[in-house]
Amino acid sequence: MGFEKFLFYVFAAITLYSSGMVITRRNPVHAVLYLVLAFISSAALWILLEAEFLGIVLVLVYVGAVMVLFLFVVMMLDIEIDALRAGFIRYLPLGAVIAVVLALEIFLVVGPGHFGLQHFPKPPPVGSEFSNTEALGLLLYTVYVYPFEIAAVILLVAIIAAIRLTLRHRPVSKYLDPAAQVRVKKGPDRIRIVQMPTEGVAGPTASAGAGAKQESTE
Amino acid sequence: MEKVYLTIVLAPLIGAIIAGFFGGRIGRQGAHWVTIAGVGLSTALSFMVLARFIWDDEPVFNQAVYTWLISDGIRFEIGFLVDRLTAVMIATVTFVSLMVHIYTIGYMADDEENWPKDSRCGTNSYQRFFSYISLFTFSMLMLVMANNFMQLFFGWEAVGLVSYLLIGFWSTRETAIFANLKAFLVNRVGDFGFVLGIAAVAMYFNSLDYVEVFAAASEHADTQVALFGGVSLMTLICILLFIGAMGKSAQVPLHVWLPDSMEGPTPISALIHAATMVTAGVFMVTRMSPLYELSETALSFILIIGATTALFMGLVGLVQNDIKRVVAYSTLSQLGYMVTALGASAYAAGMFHLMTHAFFKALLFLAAGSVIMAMHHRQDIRDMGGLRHYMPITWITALIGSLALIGFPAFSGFFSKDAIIEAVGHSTIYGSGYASLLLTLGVFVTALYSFRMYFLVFHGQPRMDAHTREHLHETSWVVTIPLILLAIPSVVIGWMVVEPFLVSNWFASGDWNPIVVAPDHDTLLPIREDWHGQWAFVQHGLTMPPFFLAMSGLGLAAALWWYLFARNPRIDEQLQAMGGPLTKILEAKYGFDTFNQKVFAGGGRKLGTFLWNTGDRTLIDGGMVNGSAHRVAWLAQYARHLQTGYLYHYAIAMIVGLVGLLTFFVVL
Amino acid sequence: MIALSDYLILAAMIFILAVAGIFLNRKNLILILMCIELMLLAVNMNFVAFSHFLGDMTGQVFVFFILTVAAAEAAIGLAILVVLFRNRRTIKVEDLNSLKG
Amino acid sequence: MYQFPLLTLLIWLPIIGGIVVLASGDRATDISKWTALGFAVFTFLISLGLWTGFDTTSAEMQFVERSAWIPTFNVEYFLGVDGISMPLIILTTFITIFVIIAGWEVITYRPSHYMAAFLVMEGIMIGVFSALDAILFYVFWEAMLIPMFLIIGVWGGPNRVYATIKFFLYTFFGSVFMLVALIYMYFQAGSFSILDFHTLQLGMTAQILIFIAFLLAFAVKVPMFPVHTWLPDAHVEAPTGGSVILAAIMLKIGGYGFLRFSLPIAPDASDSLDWLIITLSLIAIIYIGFVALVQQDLKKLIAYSSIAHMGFVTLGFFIIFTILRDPSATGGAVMGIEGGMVQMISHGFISGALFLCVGVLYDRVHSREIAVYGGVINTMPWFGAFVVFFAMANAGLPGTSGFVGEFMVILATFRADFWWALLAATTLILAAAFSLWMVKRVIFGEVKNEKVAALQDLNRREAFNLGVLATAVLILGIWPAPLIDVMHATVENLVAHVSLCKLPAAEAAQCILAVPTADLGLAGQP
Repeated sequence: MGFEKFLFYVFAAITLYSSGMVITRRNPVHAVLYLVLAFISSAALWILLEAEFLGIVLVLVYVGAVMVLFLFVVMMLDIEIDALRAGFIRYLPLGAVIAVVLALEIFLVVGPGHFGLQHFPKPPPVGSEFSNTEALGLLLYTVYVYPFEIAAVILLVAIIAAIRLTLRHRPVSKYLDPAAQVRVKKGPDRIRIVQMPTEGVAGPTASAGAGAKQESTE
Repeated sequence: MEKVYLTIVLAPLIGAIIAGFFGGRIGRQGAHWVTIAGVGLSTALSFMVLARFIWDDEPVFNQAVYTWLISDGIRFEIGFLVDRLTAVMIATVTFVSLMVHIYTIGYMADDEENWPKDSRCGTNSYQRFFSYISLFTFSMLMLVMANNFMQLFFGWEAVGLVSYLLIGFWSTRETAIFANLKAFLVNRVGDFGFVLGIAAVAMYFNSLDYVEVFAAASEHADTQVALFGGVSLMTLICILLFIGAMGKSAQVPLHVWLPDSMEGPTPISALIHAATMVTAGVFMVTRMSPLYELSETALSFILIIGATTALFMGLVGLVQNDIKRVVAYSTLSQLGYMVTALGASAYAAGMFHLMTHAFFKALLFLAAGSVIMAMHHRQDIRDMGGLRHYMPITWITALIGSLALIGFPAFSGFFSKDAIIEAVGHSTIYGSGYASLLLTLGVFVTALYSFRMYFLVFHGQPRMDAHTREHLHETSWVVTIPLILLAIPSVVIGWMVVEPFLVSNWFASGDWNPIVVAPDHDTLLPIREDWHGQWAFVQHGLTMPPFFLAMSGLGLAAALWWYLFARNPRIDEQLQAMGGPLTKILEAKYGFDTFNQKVFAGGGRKLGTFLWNTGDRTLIDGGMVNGSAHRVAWLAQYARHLQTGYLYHYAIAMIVGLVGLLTFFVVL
Repeated sequence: MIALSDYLILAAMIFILAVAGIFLNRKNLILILMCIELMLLAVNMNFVAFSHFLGDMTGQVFVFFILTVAAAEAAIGLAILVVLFRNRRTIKVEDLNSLKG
Repeated sequence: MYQFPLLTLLIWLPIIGGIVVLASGDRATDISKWTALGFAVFTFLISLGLWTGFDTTSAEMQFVERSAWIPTFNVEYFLGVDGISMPLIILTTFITIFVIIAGWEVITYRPSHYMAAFLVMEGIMIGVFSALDAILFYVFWEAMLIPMFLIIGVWGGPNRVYATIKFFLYTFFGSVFMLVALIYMYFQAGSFSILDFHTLQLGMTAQILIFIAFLLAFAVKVPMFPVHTWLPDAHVEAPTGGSVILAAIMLKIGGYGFLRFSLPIAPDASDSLDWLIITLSLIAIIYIGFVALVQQDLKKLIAYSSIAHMGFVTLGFFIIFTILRDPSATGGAVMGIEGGMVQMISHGFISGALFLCVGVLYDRVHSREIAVYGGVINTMPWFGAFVVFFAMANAGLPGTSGFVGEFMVILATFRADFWWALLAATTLILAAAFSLWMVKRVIFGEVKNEKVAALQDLNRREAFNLGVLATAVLILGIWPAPLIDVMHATVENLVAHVSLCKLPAAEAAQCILAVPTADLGLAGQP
């Protein structure tokens, strides 16, 4: 058992264990943390597969950004954990059956019978001068430059969509609207002429008269 | 000559367009002058053409003006065939039309009174009327000058259109717009046959040109068509075409529209429903004589239909009290005479009667119109009487017209009618005996109803109310001049043309003979052989039964409605009471109207409602269209429970489906 | 030596765990989202493995795009979740049945 | 050889115009209306270029444009016109002008959107008539439903939702079968070119299935009995312009489809199933004639009359097989198809004009019930004159365009069978009956009520519309030769093509039509 094999089994075991924990923990915070673990160990496996760039990206972007976002949301929302966990046992049998059937079938296909070493021999390790990042970059910026651009647009759309979805104007918060300020025109926007009832000098007499009336009604 | 013929046709059309579209701008004067100028030009040129045919031996003109379209090797053209037959027709048509135009100035002078106050349509109705009659003249000329079946059909329908417009001219009258719809539809029934006839011609001759078809006619004399267990092609074509003629020339049973058409203003009754349009059928059959001669069955059919119309429609005329309807039934009866002549292959006699009838019947109608004008648009002859004192010119001209109508010796009608009766008597085809008998009896009936009307209107005591009587006076010169101008040919035209028409076969010019008669059908032959001039013909006529019948009819009419009526004004009603059921039948016009109204109009509407409700709404829409929608909705009632709205149900379903698919691919 | 099948089986097991997770945590939207992330991880694992064994970089490019899209998806998903929670005061899937037929 | 892409211009110019008008919005309705009218008129003027540049002696496709579109499936952007489609394109551009003008003042709700919808519609319909690639055709065919759906659904009457859905489902139902047939033929021919389909040899079973698939699509569009019931509903609910386009052009697309697809692709199936079409056509003529007679709603009446008239079109198209089968027949097939074509063009003018007439009344009184009217001519004499004229044209009066097609079809039908011709000719009576009875009740008579008494005669815009259409009807009736000349070569070629058996050699025994002498010597491509 070579060192590579040892590493594979260690990381594979960690990945499976943490995946299992993700789906069984009661506390979502724990689940997210286990998910992070699963991702990190997967990244290690990818590096084993000489996909260094993707492995690092997985850690940096996925774990660093997406999973943190998950964590952030989970912590931000006030979730009743117990209620969410209800019915866990009830559906266990069905889930188990489906999982077993699925597992059997997949193993039938992807087992060593079809994808063993005799079918797909291990490629020779690339030399240290080979840069996975460079090779990937060459491909991305030449052949896949349009999909790459589109992916960028998708991200932009996602950003805008996420902002738009979660944005809300709190009525209590005070803020300035520069657009509205720019649009101000002369006339009604700047000055408002308010009609006020004239307070005549004869006011006191009128009130006196009213007072007299009141008195008379009394 | 092409330019001349084009001018003849187009001058009335241009007049019609100007009067119709710019009526408001050119005013009444402008409208009647422009149309009269147009028709006058046509008349002058038509007479010039006729004169050249008579004296200068003008060659037959047969030429296309333009190609309408060419499809499948058949050329559809607009073109003119002008031979002597056509020349006679255009001269008659334009002359009568011109007279009617002039007469209309007087008749329609106060036309706005016929319209409700708020009608914007009535303001230019005068101009519109002139436009219509000019348009009619154009259409009729297109019909008679056609050199092919398609253009014939164009003219055929176009005169129908104008007739429709004119019958319904006073469109606020319910009766008028009922009558014009009826007229158009009944004519359409005829056209239905006509168009099939044209289709048959096109199929077997591959041409619609008269000359080509007639030239090839004899080749198809023995062609059989597998219909009704085998029928001769010629019989089929001829009968189909004749169905069109039955509609247009108002033969039984398609005659029902003509009496109703009297709802239109009187000038058009004279022009369209007496002198010209209704004779289009007669003209058409004459034109098609090369075809009709090849089918004895068709001739017999024509003979029987014509004779039936001639007598039985005349009988209905006896019980009518509306002055125009009496003349209308007389027209029907006379059309029957013409058609019978055609059936007996005496086409020349038919044309002869067509021509004389055009003059004297137009005259009678215009005289009737003159009376109606004087009577402030009251038309019941029972309310008239004694008018001869007030309207001498109308009286005299009406008398001339009536005498010509009953065939008084030496009047125009005498020659033509006598020739027909004699020709039918010589005919040997199936039904000729029946026809001969009916026509001879018809003479008596004609004299009886004509003079019944004449005596009731012009003689005896005036029976109108005092107000009307005070205003009775002779109508203006625009009315009387046409009367006089029409009265002259009504008297003399028979004398003038009997020889060329009947004896010397004047219609043939060069090697073109428009009226083809098979030797064994030549029923005019005895007249020709026996011809010793007009006097001899008249003298011969004086010894024949038709003359005695006419005179006895006249005498009986005089006795009943002149002599007895003066003493007993209720004689008319008593006579009709004596008639009993017979009068009932006549008054019901043999029940044709009731039958059509119930069976065709009512039945059609019922059938339509049934088809719409049961077919469209219940079966197709209810059953198939909305039905399937309802089935879907019903199914969805149950299917909708599948949509729980819970995300995890969908997710689970998805996964189960995924597993299923995977199983399918992996295991199987 | 580690065979391709080993990676594939590992990926399949992660995937199956994720599927099972959806069943078990069917009421918790956040966990469902996390399970989807796990599934994507499994898929990516396949891509990377095939890319390695076939010597074709395209697989990695694909993973790159999947990561991009998954990030976008996670962002929007979470945004929707936040809005949902703000409006309904719950993220219990049971309460979200406006689409019930 | 470079050729100016006239057809592309014709298709996309109105669509771009529609987008421009849509973008201009309703802030300045005058500008958007004039823009729309400008685009419509300009498109019409350009389409006249088709007429002047058309070689009437050739049966080939002209103004051809061909470039790859979806190379994977051999789908092309393939346009071209022949004598059958060219007149229909000009009819489309011509009628659209009047539709735009008719909506000028009447449409107050989002007028620019209304105009834009019609412009887009125009482009799509031109696309349908000029597409020679089956998928391109199908795309235009289905796209056509969208603007129409909106026109009826947005500017329609009270029951518009029912009508639009019925309209949409009906037409959609038919066209999916067509798509299946098109795809099947793609697998047989290896291309989506309609011209390749024409020369494709197909077995009898395949032909019959293809024929039925096309029949379902086109019969709905025409519409033929018994799939006609969407038309009256759609017409009643549609705004005036929608009705005009529907009757004048959309129905023609069904007829066009028969000529472009059914006849040349499946001549043997057409031959063996012609009795079905003829029966349905005759039912349409008579049954629908009676149904039209009893309609109480003006638009329904005209809609039913459209169905009856379109029966003549299909009759003319399918009567040819009986004539071709008869060895003694001396022609007539060409006349049947040409008659059907003329009938389509003429019906475009007449029905369009009649719907405009109804629109004129509806704009004033807001009712389409015949019973509401009576004596309209007393207050609207010019309008009355137009209605009488168009009703007469509808009844097939000689001298109007309505006569030409009917006459030719009856002539052709007579060659096939006397009894069919007899039944077809009943239209002379029925069409006159329902048209003129309507005229009698609506136009003539005494002024029926105050609404009628208050009517104002045509304004300049309406008078222009009806006047131009009346002129077109008259010109076509008095001199149809130019129209026939344009289509003559194409139709003759089509008949030559259709009269040959297309069955493969193994089934040649079943051929009723003449067997082609050379191997697949299918008389060129129509």
